[in-house]
Order: sequence, then structure tokens, then C-alpha cells
Amino acid sequence: MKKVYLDYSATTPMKKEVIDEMLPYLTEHFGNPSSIHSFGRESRKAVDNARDQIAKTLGAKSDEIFFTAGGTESDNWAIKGVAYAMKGKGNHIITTKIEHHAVLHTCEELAKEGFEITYLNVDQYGLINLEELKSAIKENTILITVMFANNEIGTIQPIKEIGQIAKEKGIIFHTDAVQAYGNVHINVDQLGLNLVSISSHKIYGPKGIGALYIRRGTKILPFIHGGAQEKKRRAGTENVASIVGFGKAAELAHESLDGHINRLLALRTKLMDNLLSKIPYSQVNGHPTKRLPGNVNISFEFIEGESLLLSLDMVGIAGSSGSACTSGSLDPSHVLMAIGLSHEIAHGSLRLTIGDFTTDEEIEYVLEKLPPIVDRLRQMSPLYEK
Amino acid sequence: MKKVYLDYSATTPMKKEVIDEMLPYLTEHFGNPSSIHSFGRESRKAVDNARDQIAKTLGAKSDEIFFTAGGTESDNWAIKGVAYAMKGKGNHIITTKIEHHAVLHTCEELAKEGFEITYLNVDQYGLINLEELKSAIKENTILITVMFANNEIGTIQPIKEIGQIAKEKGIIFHTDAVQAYGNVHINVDQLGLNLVSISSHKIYGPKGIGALYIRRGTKILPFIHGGAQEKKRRAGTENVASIVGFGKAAELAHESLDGHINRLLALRTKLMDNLLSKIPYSQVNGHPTKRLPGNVNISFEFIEGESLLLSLDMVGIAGSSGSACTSGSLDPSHVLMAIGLSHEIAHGSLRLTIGDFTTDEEIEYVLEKLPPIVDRLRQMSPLYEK
Amino acid sequence: MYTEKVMDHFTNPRNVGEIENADAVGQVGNAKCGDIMKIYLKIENDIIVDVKFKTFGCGSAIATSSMATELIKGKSVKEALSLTNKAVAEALDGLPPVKMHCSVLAEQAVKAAIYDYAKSNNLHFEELEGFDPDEDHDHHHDIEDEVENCN
Amino acid sequence: MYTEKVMDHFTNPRNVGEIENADAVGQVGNAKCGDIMKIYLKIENDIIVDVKFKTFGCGSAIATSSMATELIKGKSVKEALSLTNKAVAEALDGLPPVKMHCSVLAEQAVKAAIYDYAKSNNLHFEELEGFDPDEDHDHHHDIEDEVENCN
Ligand SMILES: Cc1ncc(COP(=O)(O)O)c(C=O)c1O
Ligand SMILES: Cc1ncc(COP(=O)(O)O)c(C=O)c1O
Ligand code: FES
Ligand code: FES
Repeated sequence: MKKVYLDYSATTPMKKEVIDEMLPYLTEHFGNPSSIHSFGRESRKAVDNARDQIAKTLGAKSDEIFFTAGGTESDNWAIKGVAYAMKGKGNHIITTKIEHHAVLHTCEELAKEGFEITYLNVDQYGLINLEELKSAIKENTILITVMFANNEIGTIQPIKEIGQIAKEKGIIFHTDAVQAYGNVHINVDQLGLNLVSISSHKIYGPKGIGALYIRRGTKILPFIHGGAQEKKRRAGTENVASIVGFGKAAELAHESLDGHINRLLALRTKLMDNLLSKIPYSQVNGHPTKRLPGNVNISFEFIEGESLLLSLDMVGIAGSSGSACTSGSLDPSHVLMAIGLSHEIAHGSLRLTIGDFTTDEEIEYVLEKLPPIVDRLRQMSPLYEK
Repeated sequence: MKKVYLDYSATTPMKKEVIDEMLPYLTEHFGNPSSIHSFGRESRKAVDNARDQIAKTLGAKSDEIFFTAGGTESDNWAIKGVAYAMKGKGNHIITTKIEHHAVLHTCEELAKEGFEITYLNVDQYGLINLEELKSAIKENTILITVMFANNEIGTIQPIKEIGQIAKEKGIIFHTDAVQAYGNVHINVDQLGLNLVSISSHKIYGPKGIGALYIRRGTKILPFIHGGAQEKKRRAGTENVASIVGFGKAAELAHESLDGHINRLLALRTKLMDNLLSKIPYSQVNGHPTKRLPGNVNISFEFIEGESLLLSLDMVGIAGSSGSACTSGSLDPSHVLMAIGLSHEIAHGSLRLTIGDFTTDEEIEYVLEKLPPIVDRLRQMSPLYEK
Repeated sequence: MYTEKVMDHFTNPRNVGEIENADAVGQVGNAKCGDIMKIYLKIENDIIVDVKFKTFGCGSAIATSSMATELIKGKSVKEALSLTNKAVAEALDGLPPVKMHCSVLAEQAVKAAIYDYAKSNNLHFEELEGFDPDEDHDHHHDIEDEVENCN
Repeated sequence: MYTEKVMDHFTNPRNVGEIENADAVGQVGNAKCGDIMKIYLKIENDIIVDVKFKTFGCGSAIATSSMATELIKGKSVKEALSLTNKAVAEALDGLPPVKMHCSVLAEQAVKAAIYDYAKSNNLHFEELEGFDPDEDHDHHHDIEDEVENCN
């Protein structure tokens, strides 16, 4: 059967160059980078090289990049690490209602410990309001954590402006750039970022590896304790092969960023516009222009996301949905709720995310297969009166 | 140049079967296990299978195995997770002086937060005293964490007896089995274990992946917050390929455990006995029999470990040392100090660890090369009077 | 995730549609929870001679609706009332734990339809004592291994 | 980790050994810290005509001892006193940050030997003011990227 993968925001296949770069570190170069013998030195060199590669993509210094097990750990570390380091100064953290659970649940944990969390609202497009941010800042605010781009609706926040506000007030600014990285130009100095979470498996690298950018001088405690790896700030034997793969993936993404964006934008526009015009009672979620180049998020009224995904899967199309029915939980995606969708519309949402291996032919295939599926499910729906 | 790797306790090369098993998950089967489409389901199945494989090696149930980024994270999670979950009941934790830093530094962090830590002594062989353990237990003791086998000197603790004591007193028992796993028979029920940390890269699997065994009903909070992976107890997109590799490595280790132990023991005995008889002023560190099958730890008087390692490296032999000079810190290994070695003797320690790819010929090579190197360094030493 | 039977009933649901002059109609669930099931019955001499459904919901909701209608078709109203969600799930060779509540909904929908039938015909069924078709079955909670899709 | 020059001086250290009737001997460090350097000097007319060393310590300690002896051989005592640890490290094309203290030790060992020479010959050198050969140079601390080998 034809297979069309349109779930690049969930995870990406690896690029061949990335695997090729990793393989020697899965086989002959297996040393522990902490060992002083030749096996260890070989690994150490590879880790240092990957750190340089990643630093370059962010306009950062190499000693500001710390490897983690992924975006989730980076988020946990950034937020808890700053909270505990700064608790002498204050206990107030500002975030948004549409963060990834790695940020939200970490904030909720801190709330249980007595930290005070402000969750900024977003408008119908998913954008925060800078004035609301400004007036949320208090004497005891120690951290602002606002995601760079949203994983569900793709909305890109005004990071530079937030960075300026944070800088003026002397507050540490963290951004979860897991979705933005490799899809948007990011320069930590230009954007005034203190901490940035990134993850390899969203940019055609291996899973289970990520990094936290920590600007020199940022007050943050370690999160995982043990050996002296990562300059004593993140313990655990380095995941050498995956670090190498992540470094390569980052380099490739950086080199081809403009081409990547343009290519995705073209396919995205074609897919989104045609779905909207072919399928009545449909609407786009997220911002019309300030959005990730590969992100399509559409709600189809009267139907539910999981049955849509299953039907798509049966014709080989892989997507995702903000419907609670994919998760067995009661409420649909907190992001779709925050932008003001009704439960019904939120349940009928479909996210298709385009990536580097997506072809025009695949888009055509989706445009052919999707409308009849929506129609079929609507015919079954008690909400639909044709 | 001939290369002889004798640092299997630092990390192991992967077995070919392990890499072969992983490769499909680095290439075509790249889906996110949380996704409901076919790509995701393929990954989910693979993760579940690996969980079964690992559960089997421990005599555990599959839903008691939780994947982490490695032994260090497992240790951090076990200790902090229990400490925070149980702090209503008490704040006292018992551990030993010879734990890995992943345990020690985590305990030190908890001490800063007001937890009370008892560090049990060990005898000259590195064994704890069960009577000392018993009398250390108090009303408010919530956790006993004692490593299964030591990474430096290889000493294996009386885990079953500790498990009995813990059970009688109703105290949660965690063991860092990172070094023991794959080298010793472990059955969580027979040993009375509540929590067990294991790591893949010590058993011929990939780096950056480990697991925590959590007995059903054990009170423990999550450590990394975010998505609902691992039954909501450990967030972060699953490291599918590495999990698959870990599962396979665990299965292989379990299947061949007795043969593995016997083979290593034979090589170990040959290496250790011959070094002792060929090199004067040398002594074995650790227990004569209760030790990991592949572990050799010898101190050579009058010389220092790093220069010994460098000299060995120059003839292709990879080992490690408890000398502080490999690390730039002041004190030599806390383990060697705890068993009562003088600084001088501790500085002259060499750890050679044997593994599945070690050959008799390699042992011969070491027996040929090592004695003259020790002699040469002694000739340079102001402490040596021949 | 789903058994072949579930996928079969999801892909080729039996008895989809409406019955014009139905003798009874029952609807349960609400769009907030993401699932609504509506069941239409044609009843002659206490025998369900025809049944149709419409469902807004997940694959499992659709499959359980389909299976439930199959199981009660041709049965007496009494027999239909004894249909349990377990029976529906078993007939589908099982459901994932997080999706068991969808089968509850199917059971409820059948009951709601018969409730409607009882009401308009002034009948009384023991099995329906305490049953309230408009009750909001907050069935999604306390699900152990819930999976949030937030990648 | 180490430069080629360090490895060269570690592998083929120059001037290893003792000088039987040395004119001066200096020893610094202690076994607790893991490094002891002992330097022997033969001095004629204030010129260091021969120098030997013995070192208990890491590769860098051995290499810096070797390089330090090379650098002062044939020099006047005055010149030898101006030897800095930086000069030793530079002559070796640099040392890893954690290992810089080993070069300090080499500088101290030379000074300690000349201190001995000055004492037995009743000489006074400005450069040695405040120098105490028995002081314990707690040089290992405050090292930024210390790596503990605990795997
Ligand atoms: C915005 C965002 N943050 C964090 C994460 C978590 O990253 P990881 O899967 O590497 O743990 C994801 C992806 O799942 C994400 O989309
Ligand atoms: C006893 C022990 N515990 C924990 C660890 C840490 O495991 P990992 O390297 O997987 O983080 C190691 C290995 O370095 C170890 O030997
Ligand atoms: S209808 Fe929501 S889970 Fe089945
Ligand atoms: S002698 Fe210890 S580090 Fe150089």
C-alpha cells in the first residue's frame, strides 16, 4: 500500500547522512568519552564536534550546549533548574496556556511546591499578548518560559519581543524550541534567549537525544546528578552515537534552512488551500502566516479525529489529531481549547505536518483521499444534517 | 597497532545481533510510539517487546519496567522519586560510602533539602556489614539504596540479606545493578528488590538507554514530567531504536549468562594471578570471590595510575584507574579510600575489566606488556628504592 | 491497537443510518466528551425488526455501535435490554482498556432507545430502573494507562 | 588530550634519574595529591651543568618535569629561577586546563632545588623571597571542567 507520512511534528525519519555518520559510533568507536585511552578519546572528539555543530546553528558558543535525553528533559531541566537556583530571589514563573506538557506538567509540579505560575492567554491564532506578559511580570518573577512554535497549530510567538521584555526586566527567558528548531532561523543573541530546548528526532536525527542551550552566566542547577559529564551539569554516560547523529542533523538542517522552509511552504499552501476549498464546514486552526512552514491544522465539523485518523491510516496516510479520543482523556487538546474552539470543533481537528521527504504527489494523494473520508464519516454522524 | 580493550565496566562494544535488531528502527520504522497510525504502532510493538525481554531477565512483570536515558537517570529517579513520595513518612535514607556518583550525588542533593543520609562503611573488601545496616534503620527510614556490585573493585554485596532486612522493616529497597546486570543472576522476587537500576551500554547494548524496575505498589513519584509515555511515569518520546537494542542485549545476556560468567572468570583468574606473581609490590583490591567475574583491580606501589594508563594506551591496552590524576581532582576514588587504601596505593590502582570479546591471546599480550611498563615508571619514581 | 473485528466494524459498519418512522430513538453522550451515539429502533411485537445508528466518535465508538446493533437485531426488547458493554466488547474480540468506555456508551444507547420505547408505550422494564438517558456518563476518568498524544 | 610534545616527553623523558653528589636537590608535592617531583642539580660557576629528575605523577607531571629540566640545563641559576610554569607548558605546546597545575609543580621543583642550593651556599635570590619548598600547594582545586572517571 502507498504510505504517506504527514506527521513530521511527531517525529521524523532520519536522513541517510545522519545514519552514516552515526554508524561508526555504534560499531568500532564505542569508547566512553570519559575514558582517557584511545577508545575514549575518539568518542570525546566526536561529542565535542557535535557540540560545535549545534552551537553554530544557534549562534552560540560550544560550551553553552549541554546534551540531554530529549526535548522533555531539556524543558524539565530548564524550568526546575532555574526555579531551584533562583528561589532565593522569587518564586513566580510566567508561561502560556499552550505549552507542551513537558513545560506545563513541570510548572504544575512546581506549583505544588509553592511556586506561583502565571499561564498567559493566547488569542484565536494562538499568539500571546505582549501587554499581558508585561503586566504579568512582578518583583518576584524569576523565569519566563514561552514556546517558540506550537506543536499542534504551528503558531510562532514573538520571541524577539519577549526576549527584549525579559532582558529589560532582568528575567531569565527560556523557550521550548523543539518544534521551531530546524524550521525557523534562531540566533540566541539576536533573540535575547537565556535557555533553549531542542530535540534531535524532530530534525531528522535520532530519538532520545536533545540539548539545552544555557547562556553563560545563567543561574541554573543541574537536574540529573552523578558523574562529571557535560562539565558537571548533566550526569550520565554520553549517548555518543546519538549525539553525533544530532550534530549532523543540526548541521544539515542549518545549511539548507531557507530551501527547506520554501519547499515546505509551497506544499503546505497547496494542501491547506485545497482542503479548505474541497471540504465544506472546515476551518484552519492557528495563525495564517506566523506558523511553522510544514504545519497544517484543520477542523472538520461533525466528525471526530480518531476515526478520521484511522480512516486515513487505512489508505496509508499518517497524521495526528487534537481529539481527546486519541488519548482516552476527557478534554480535547488544551491548545485547541485555549484558542477558543468548541469541544466539537476541537474533536474534529486534523494535524498534517509536512517534511523534507514529502512530495507533491503525496499531497495530491491526500487531496484525493481525504475529502471522501470526511464525507463518509459525516454521513455516519448524528450531528451532520446534509 | 594491536588494540586490547579491557575497560568493559566503562562501556561495552555492541553485539552485532543488537545492531542488526536496531537498524530497522533507525531507518524505516521511525514512527513515534504515541502515534496511532501504522508507523506509530510498529514502534509501539517494538517497545513493548523490549519491555517483555527485559522483564524476563529480572523475573519481573512487563509493566514493572520503565525505560530511562541510562543508569544515572534510573538512580536519580529511584532515589528522588521515593524520597519525595515518602517524605510524609520519613526523611532518612541509608546508602553506602562506595556507591556510584549517580547515587551519592543524588543523596547529597537530598541532604541539602533536609533529608538525612546514612553512609554505611565497608570493610577492606568493600562489603557492608549487615549488623551496621540493621542498627542504622530508624523509625523514619524510607529507603535503603545499596549497589549490587561496585564498578571499581567489583565487590558484590549481600543483596538477598539486605532485601530480607528491608522487607522485615517495610522499607523500600533500591539497588544500582548497573554493573551487576548481565554479570550476575538477578531475580527481583528472590532478592526482595523494590527498585533496580540497569543500563544498556554495560551489557553490549547502545548508550543512552537504561531502565528502572519498579515493583508494583512501590511509592515513587515521576522524575521527568511531560507527555504520558511509560504509563505517565517517565515523559519523553521513546528512544525506540535504543530500547529495541537494549531489549535484545538483555535477552542475549540472559540466555548466555552462565557461559559468560565462566568464561570471564577463567580469563580473570589468569590475568590477576599472573600479574600478582610477575609484579612485586602489587595487591588486589576488592573481594577475592564475591566480585564481578570480569573485574581485575590491582594497585602497583610507587607509581601513579594515569601515567600507567597512558603507557598502556601506547601499546594499545585500554584500562582505567582510580587515581585522581585521571580526573584532576584532589582525592583518589572514594571507593578505594573507603576500603582503607592509602592515597599512594590508591593512586597506583589499575582496573582492567574483561568482557565477551576478550581473548586468551589478549590476556597474554597484557601479561607481556604490563610488567615492563610498571618497572619503567617505578624507575622514574622518587618513591621507589630498588 | 484494535482487533481485526473492531477494524472490520469500523470500516464496514453495519446498520448505519436512520429509520424514518422509528418506534424508538435513543441518544447518549455529548460532543464535549467527543462521542454521541444515536440509535433508531423499529419494533414489532416486542421484537426489534430493524435498527440503525449514527455515531460521532472514535473508531471504537463506531465499531461498538455497529456491533451493538447487530447483537440486538431480531432480538426481543427484553433480550436487548440484557446486552452488556462487556458482551459488545467481547464480540469485537476485545477493546483497548482506554476504549472500554465506548462500549459502555453503546450499551447505554440501546437502553436509551428502549427507554424511549417504554415511555411512549407506557411499558415498564425492571432493567431500566434508575436509568437516566440524559445522565452525563463521565466515563473517561480513572483510566490507568491513558496516552496523551502531545508530540 | 595531550599534545604530541607532551606525549614525546612522557614517552622519552629527558634527564630521568639521580645525580650522585648533586649540588642541590629539591622535592615538591606529596603522595596524597598524587604527585611528587624531585630534581637534582649539578652546578658549576652558577651554571647548571647537569640536571636529573624523578617524578611520581601523571603523564603531564612527567612531561613537565622532563621539559623543565631541558629548559634549565646549561642555564645560569638566575635564568633557571625565572622559569615559569607557563613557559614549561608553552614549550610543550600547551596542557589541558586540568593539568596546568602539574606545570606549576615543575616550576616549584626547580625553585625548591635552587632554594636548597642557596641555603647550602649562603646565597640570596630575590626570586625566592617568600618561597617555601614544603608548602602544600593545593593546586587541584577550583578546576573548572574537572572530569571524574566513575564509569
Ligand atoms: C513543543 C515540544 N516540546 C517538547 C517536546 C518533547 O520532546 P521529546 O520528544 O524530545 O522529549 C515536543 C515533542 O514531543 C514538542 O513538540
Ligand atoms: C554502578 C554504576 N551506576 C551507575 C552508572 C551510570 O550509568 P549510565 O552510564 O548509564 O548513566 C554506572 C556507569 O557509569 C555504574 O557503573
Ligand atoms: S468516542 Fe472518545 S474514545 Fe471512543
Ligand atoms: S600529577 Fe596528578 S594530575 Fe598531574
